[in-house]
Amino acid sequence: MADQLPEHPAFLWRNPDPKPSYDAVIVGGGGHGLATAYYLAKNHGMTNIAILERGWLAGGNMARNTTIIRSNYLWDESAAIYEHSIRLWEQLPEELDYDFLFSQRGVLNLAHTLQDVRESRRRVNANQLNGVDAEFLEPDQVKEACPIINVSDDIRYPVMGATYQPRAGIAKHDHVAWAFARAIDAMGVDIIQNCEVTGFVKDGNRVVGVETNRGRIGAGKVGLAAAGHSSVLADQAGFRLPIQSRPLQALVSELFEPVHPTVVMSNHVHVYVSQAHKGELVLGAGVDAYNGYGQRGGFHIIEDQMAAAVELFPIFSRAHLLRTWGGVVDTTFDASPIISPTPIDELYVNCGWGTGGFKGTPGAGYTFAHTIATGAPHPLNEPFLLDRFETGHLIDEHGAAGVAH
Amino acid sequence: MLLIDCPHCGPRDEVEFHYGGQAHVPYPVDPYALSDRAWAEFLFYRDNPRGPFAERWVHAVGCRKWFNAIRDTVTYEFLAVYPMGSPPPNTSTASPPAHDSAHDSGSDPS
Amino acid sequence: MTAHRLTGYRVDPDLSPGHGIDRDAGITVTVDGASVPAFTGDSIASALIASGRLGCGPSIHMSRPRGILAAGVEEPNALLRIEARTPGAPSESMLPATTVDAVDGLSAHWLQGMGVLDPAGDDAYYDRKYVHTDVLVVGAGPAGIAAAREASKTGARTVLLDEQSAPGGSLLSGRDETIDDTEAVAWACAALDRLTAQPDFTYMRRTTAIGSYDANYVVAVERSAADVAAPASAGVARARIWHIRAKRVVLATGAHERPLVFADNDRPGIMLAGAVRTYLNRYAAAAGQRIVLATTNDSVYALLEDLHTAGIAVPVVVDSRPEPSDRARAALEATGARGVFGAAVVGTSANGQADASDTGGTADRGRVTAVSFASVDGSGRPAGAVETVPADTLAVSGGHSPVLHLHTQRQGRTRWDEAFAGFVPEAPVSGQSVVGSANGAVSLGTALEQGAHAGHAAAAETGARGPLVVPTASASAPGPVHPLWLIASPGAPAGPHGPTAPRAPADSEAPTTAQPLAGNGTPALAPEHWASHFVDLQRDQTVADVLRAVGAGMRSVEHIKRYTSISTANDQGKTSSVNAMGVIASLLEDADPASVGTSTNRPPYTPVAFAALAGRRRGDLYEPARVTNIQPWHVAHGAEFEDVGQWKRPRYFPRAGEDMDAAVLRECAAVRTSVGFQDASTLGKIEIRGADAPEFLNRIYTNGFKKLAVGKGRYGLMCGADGMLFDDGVTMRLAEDRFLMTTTTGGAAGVLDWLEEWHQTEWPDMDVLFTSVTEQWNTIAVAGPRSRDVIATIAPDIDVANESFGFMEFRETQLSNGIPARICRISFSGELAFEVNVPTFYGLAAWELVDDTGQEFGITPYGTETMHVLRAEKGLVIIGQDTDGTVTPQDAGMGWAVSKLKDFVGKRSFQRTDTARPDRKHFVGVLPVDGVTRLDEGAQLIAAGTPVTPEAGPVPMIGHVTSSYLSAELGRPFGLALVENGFNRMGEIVRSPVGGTLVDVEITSSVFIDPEGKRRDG
Amino acid sequence: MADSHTPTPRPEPVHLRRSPAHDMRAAMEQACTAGPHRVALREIPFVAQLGIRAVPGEEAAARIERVVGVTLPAAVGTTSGDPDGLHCVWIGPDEFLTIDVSRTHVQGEAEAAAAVLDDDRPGAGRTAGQVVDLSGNRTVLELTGPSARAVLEKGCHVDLHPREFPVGCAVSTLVGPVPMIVHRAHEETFRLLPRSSFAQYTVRWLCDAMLEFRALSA
Ligand SMILES: Cc1cc2nc3c(=O)[nH]c(=O)nc-3n(C[C@H](O)[C@H](O)[C@H](O)COP(=O)(O)OP(=O)(O)OC[C@H]3O[C@@H](n4cnc5c(N)ncnc54)[C@H](O)[C@@H]3O)c2cc1C
Ligand SMILES: NC(=O)c1ccc[n+]([C@@H]2O[C@H](COP(=O)([O-])OP(=O)(O)OC[C@H]3O[C@@H](n4cnc5c(N)ncnc54)[C@H](O)[C@@H]3O)[C@@H](O)[C@H]2O)c1
Ligand SMILES: Cc1cc2nc3c(=O)[nH]c(=O)nc-3n(C[C@H](O)[C@H](O)[C@H](O)COP(=O)(O)O)c2cc1C
Ligand SMILES: [Zn+2]
Repeated sequence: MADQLPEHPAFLWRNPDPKPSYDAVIVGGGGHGLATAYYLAKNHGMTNIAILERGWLAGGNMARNTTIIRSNYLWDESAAIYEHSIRLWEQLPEELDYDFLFSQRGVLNLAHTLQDVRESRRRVNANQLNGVDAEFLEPDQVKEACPIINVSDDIRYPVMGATYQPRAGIAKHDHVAWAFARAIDAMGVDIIQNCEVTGFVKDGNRVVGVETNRGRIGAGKVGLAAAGHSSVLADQAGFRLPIQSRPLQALVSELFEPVHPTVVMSNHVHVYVSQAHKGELVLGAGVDAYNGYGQRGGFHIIEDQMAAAVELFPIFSRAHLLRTWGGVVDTTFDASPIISPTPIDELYVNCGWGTGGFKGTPGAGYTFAHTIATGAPHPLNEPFLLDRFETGHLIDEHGAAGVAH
Repeated sequence: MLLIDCPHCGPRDEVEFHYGGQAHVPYPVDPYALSDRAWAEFLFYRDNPRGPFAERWVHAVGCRKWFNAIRDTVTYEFLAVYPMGSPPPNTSTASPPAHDSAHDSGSDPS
Repeated sequence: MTAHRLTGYRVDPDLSPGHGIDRDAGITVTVDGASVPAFTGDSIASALIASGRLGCGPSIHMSRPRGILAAGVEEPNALLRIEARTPGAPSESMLPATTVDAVDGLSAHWLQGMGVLDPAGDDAYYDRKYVHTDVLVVGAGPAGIAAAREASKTGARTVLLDEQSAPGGSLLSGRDETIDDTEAVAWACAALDRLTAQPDFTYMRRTTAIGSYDANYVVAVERSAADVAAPASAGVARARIWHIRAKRVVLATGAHERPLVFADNDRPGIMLAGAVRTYLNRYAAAAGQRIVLATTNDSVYALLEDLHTAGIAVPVVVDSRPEPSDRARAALEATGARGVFGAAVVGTSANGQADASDTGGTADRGRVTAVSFASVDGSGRPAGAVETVPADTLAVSGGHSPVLHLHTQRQGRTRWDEAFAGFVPEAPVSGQSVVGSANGAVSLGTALEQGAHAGHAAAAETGARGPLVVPTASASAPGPVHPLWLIASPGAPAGPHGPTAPRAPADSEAPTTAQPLAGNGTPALAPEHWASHFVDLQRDQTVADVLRAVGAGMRSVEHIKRYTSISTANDQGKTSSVNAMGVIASLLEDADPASVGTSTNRPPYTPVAFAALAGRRRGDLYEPARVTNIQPWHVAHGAEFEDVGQWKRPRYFPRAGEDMDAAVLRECAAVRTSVGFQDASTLGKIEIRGADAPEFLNRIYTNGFKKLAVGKGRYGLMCGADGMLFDDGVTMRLAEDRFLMTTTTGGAAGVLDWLEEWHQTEWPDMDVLFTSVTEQWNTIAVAGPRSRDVIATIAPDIDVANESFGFMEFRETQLSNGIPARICRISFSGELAFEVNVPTFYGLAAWELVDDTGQEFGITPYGTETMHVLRAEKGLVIIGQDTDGTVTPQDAGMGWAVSKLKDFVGKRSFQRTDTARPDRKHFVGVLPVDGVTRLDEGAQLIAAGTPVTPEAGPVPMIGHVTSSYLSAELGRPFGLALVENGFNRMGEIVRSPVGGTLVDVEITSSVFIDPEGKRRDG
Repeated sequence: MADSHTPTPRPEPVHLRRSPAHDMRAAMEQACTAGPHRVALREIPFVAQLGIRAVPGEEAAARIERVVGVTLPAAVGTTSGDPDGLHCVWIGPDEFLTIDVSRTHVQGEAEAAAAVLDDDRPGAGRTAGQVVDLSGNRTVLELTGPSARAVLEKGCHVDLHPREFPVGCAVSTLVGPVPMIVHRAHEETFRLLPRSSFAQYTVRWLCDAMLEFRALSA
């Protein structure tokens, strides 16, 4: 018999009609939009605000991600913001009074080549100095942390070690969104669904409102948190963003009794997997090659991933692919996000989180709220402004070019 | 698995191609005449429309030739394929407008 | 085992056709330890039903007794774990008993909604196949067969696939239908026989189309007949994934029946009416002996007739429609059964718990013993007296849902068809058609007609033509459908309908109390009255759960799905998602089903084993390992290998008793003091020709190539447009207009692509051409002070003296044994060194020649690790190890290779503020001051005096160690690093945390040996 | 002076040659099956191959055609020449591969052919284009028998139906994960030309794919 997940609160949020205007409007009701509204209300006292969501709340990437939360990023700037985010994750269940199943079960990032090992050690060493819990595990320690991994060296790309972050883990994505939604609804924030922003109202170079399919809504400030759709909105507002929207797929199996105690990621063979709370295996695939807003990708990507999964986890052989889906991720050149003012006054943007922004949800909301409320970046998002593309100070989280010799 | 009509080889499966991003972004005639901002535009800023998009592909395991295509980024349908160096053809009448949603499920219509 | 009053039984041949079973082939399967007789052709489910055991594992959360509900892939309850059939093979969980063929000796266990993963690896053989067809028909029911027949006879290549083990689809469930005056199943078989005789026709049974992708790309899974029977011989695939590219697709996928939502609607013995009919006619398995039918439509009347023929009692037919249809009236008359109209089942009674001695398991536990029904008002609320009749089975039909998964996966739209009470295609996807039940066709005649037309048209659209013949069947006009979304229990204080109906709170109001549905003064709906009205059997979710979700403020079906988990189980809501929609529509006033919609269908249509999808990409075949022609020698000489891109490269050649350090120190010493040789064949090689080749190289490399003399080579650097280093290598000028470029091993493909991209997209008018010749040549590096001696011997025709054969020059020659060769003087170690390039066929022979010749100098084979140490001692960068995509040539100390005179790709980027900073991270040497500690590659560096305590927070880092080795030459460990402002920190002592301690490290030049470069010339 | 000493060329030591799939010969032999589902695999080693870059119709192409002795095929999928002797495969609009399976490569032949592009006879002069020795760059594997197509269909995305891929057809595509040229030389004969470093893997992959027909024949 399977345990049921904790019951949800009996009430989550109202479904109000939009008011004629708000002090601030957040475009996009994904995790980032919700968290931004939460911290605007909580930290900056702004409650006359609305979240405008074109579909159903948190139905974008928030509904589609593999929910991995970690902060073991290489560069100082990234480690700082992601670690801040983890610290917020750690206090949010209590703060929001909602058990969204944040499970700090640890994340392993596998190394399969000598170059992987070098990069892993570099990252672990940097993490430790940055106050991020991290260690490098040898293959036998990997086996201990996750007994179902095949660490034998007779596979094409044997496991040569892994980085391990014990405080990393997963959370139940929908519940996270609903936890924020319930909290902001209670603070008076209007959550307006089926409300698509289709244009911006400007007074000179200053944004003063948005056009939507439910009419014009005035706004003192506007924050874009539309993830994969940010470019479309930026276009409407009259500026460009250095992002490309790509399909990213994920999949689940049916429910199984627990076998997988942690989270395993392998960039080299493109697979990341955890066993979610109900018992399904949740796996993420590689990004499809082309720009796409279709929330779907090619099946060959899934097949590649299945091959990698079965090599690494022979126990998954007779698990069944139950459902595949795709999201629209906003990728940047340096695989780092953008949390920034824009060329238009009082219009701010949070985007570019690409394949990894779920973990950043509270951190993004926290810093974006600061940026919107004060008009200036928080020190944590100072490095993540649009100007880095001009100065060349990119924060390249791709890892090394993968070339050797 | 997209079916991509290579102008030289005809329709082949997506796995034979590499994607090249936005088409018609020439190397600046005089990079040194550009401001840092304008150079950043060349390096990092690309259009990212929802709908028809002029983009480049290369038939990597086939004829190794680059070409341009117009593809709808919502339906993934190719509206035109044309050689490198040619201006984009007018596709607005070539095919029906992209429709959005899987069905009326109230889900995110994309 | 105590004797059960077994309700189900195998029906005699004269009472049931049993199309699907071979009564002469008796076999036995075991379920939960009990042996169950079966016939070949049975599913596990049909064998169980025929044995009176339709109980299965209890429900996932509430542990309620459950039984088999359906007869196909839509089964939500009866999940099995199948034991391995061969020793060491894994068992397999989560298979619906309705989809597993009975195979002699097979043993299975019921699951409670959750599987168990078997750690045994799966060595079965899986396969993949890529095919193309003119017309693909999915579903071999009457509509699909008619389509395939019309398509195939035009000569069009036609593929017909069906998940079932036999053709006929729904025909297999019937008994009296005829097509073209032939018994329908016989018609189907005969049609298939004729079709399979055609040259370009393929019929695949046990093959499920799981996904439909762009441009009519359909992915299907074929399960071999031996699937669960396993012990297949090598090469016989247990499953094969078909990738089918079709010009036209015809979807003839039929429809799934929906259950009804009433109190305790999940009890064993409550089954889909269509399934009861399938068991009866296809498998000659009677589900029970007294079967009540409950329906909203005409489909149960065929079952009524068949049950009557089989001698099975039907106490009553409960029909939601106020009036009998013609079909109903006729069937009731013919069978003499009682029909109650305008009525619905409102509850059931059940057996008590099974007694403890019941080792046979769950056969009858909780099974229906009686059915209660009452007349209902217009919206389904019980309005009259409740009547109860004894029965062991309740066959329900809540209507049909066309199987449109493949249609909606391609963004095909659907619309709600009131008359049919189901979602049907609004229009087919371009290049496709949808026919038969999948298209809302109710009668066999219509299904055949739609199928035939679609098959004919599909072929015609591919250019193949033939006469159109539409098979005929008696067509009866369909009666109306009267859907019931939820049926209140009699005596419940309030139903969700009628004057006292509760409603969801108004959109803008928050509830004032915890009771979700207490808005607006209406009496609270007591969810407990709805807690056994199951919507999703597999997820144990009831109307009460939907009520909670709606009460919480959820409106979208996608939210309610996620709040309740309805339709997220194995069956993906095949029987529940439309019912959920109906329930939601009923709870949200004014909502019509169409606007509520259902949640999104996603591939796969039915679950597929991971191993099947991995296919042959396992072990050795997982990904190519590229090897050079010299590989056999490396293996024979005990090399340890390293993966570099897809290549396998020898990393070092340990001798007996040596670990890597010992082997590498020995190899390094050999090169520094005598001579060593390495297989460098994996380096990318690109032959370049064209009048504009020099200019082209000038634009691609940071340094100049125009003035390079014929016969000479030059080391070059390439940057991305962002100014960051991305590859390097030596390019030789073979003639005025011919160059041979070498690239890094991992970068070869990328560099060729890079050259082609710039040429084709930016400078198409330049006369320059590129051809990869990586594998045309084997390259043997011969390095060390005695290398000249070796070369002199193996290449007797050239003068190897320093004055006549200068550094970075090359010679074409023949080796002493006649092998043609191009020999270059190139050094990646600082030592005198040569590279011997020979055509691939001669790689091994040339290698052996070098080996033999070098014996007198103790020539030593060395691998990549030694090569790394040697170049590091010389301060030479390895792109990708010492650089990470953020390093410019200037940062790497190679400003000398950056031309001031010409433009090149990336140059403009150096002017950006951050890139132009003088204090960027620079490439320097690092020496642990103690002279013995080897730093970690990847160790971070901090300035002296920086506190490293948790209290002080993040520790500012000034750089990191990129390479670190023991040096035989230096007699100590050393390293290379990227350090902030490193060029201006020479001699500074910084610190590196190593394993909990801080090690003092001196910043030095990156060149550790022979800074004057004297060794290069020997 | 050593430089002025012009050595007499030694004969090419063909006995020292070793083909990329040399070590896989036994595996290939074992994988062959007889009977109605017959399929066989072998390597044709040391085949002469020239990489050609020229645009048909232009001067370079004309010169190359003259010196190599085969016309460049005009369109995708096509080959020219004799499938069992010298033939030429279309790779791209200006890229071709000539293959002569009737003989083995002779050192220097490519260089000799390439010289036509640098013709220094009066009035000739240099033309654009390229001729490169690729005899070792790819190897030639030959898959024959009634089941050959079915073996390839386990990994080849291109339509191999005789109507779409008739005798004489050749394309550059993927088989499994390996890029290669697939050439239908005869009804039941496919030649596969992977890069040499992929030869071992390709043979392993094909042998594994052939297992099915062994099982069927058994
Ligand atoms: C398959 C997959 C796996 C992933 N795995 C991980 C992981 O393991 N860990 C991790 O950290 N991250 C992961 N991510 C990334 C993560 O999901 C995203 O970075 C993150 O969800 C983005 O922020 P968001 O939640 O606000 O975006 P979204 O949820 O996409 O929110 C944006 C919202 O804006 C709305 N919107 C768009 N346009 C408009 C408009 N015009 N008007 C109004 N509203 C609009 C959209 O409908 C959407 O709801 C994954 C992503 C995918 C797709
Ligand atoms: N009210 C109704 O809609 C209703 C109810 C019951 C029966 N019928 C009868 O059903 C018949 C309709 O015939 P039909 O041919 O349209 O449907 P069908 O149900 O006879 O055949 C559909 C076939 O497609 C197969 N299939 C479905 N999805 C598949 C997939 N993804 N991959 C492989 N196979 C798949 C099914 O297993 C089945 O064999 C008519 O005789 C009609 O009278 C209609
Ligand atoms: C972490 C996670 C776990 C999931 N688990 C399941 C599951 O057990 N069953 C299921 O059907 N879908 C599961 N899904 C997938 C959703 O049903 C759905 O496909 C996804 O939210 C994308 O939405 P869409 O398919 O409606 O576009 C899961 C999704 C995520 C992100
Ligand atoms: Zn092509």
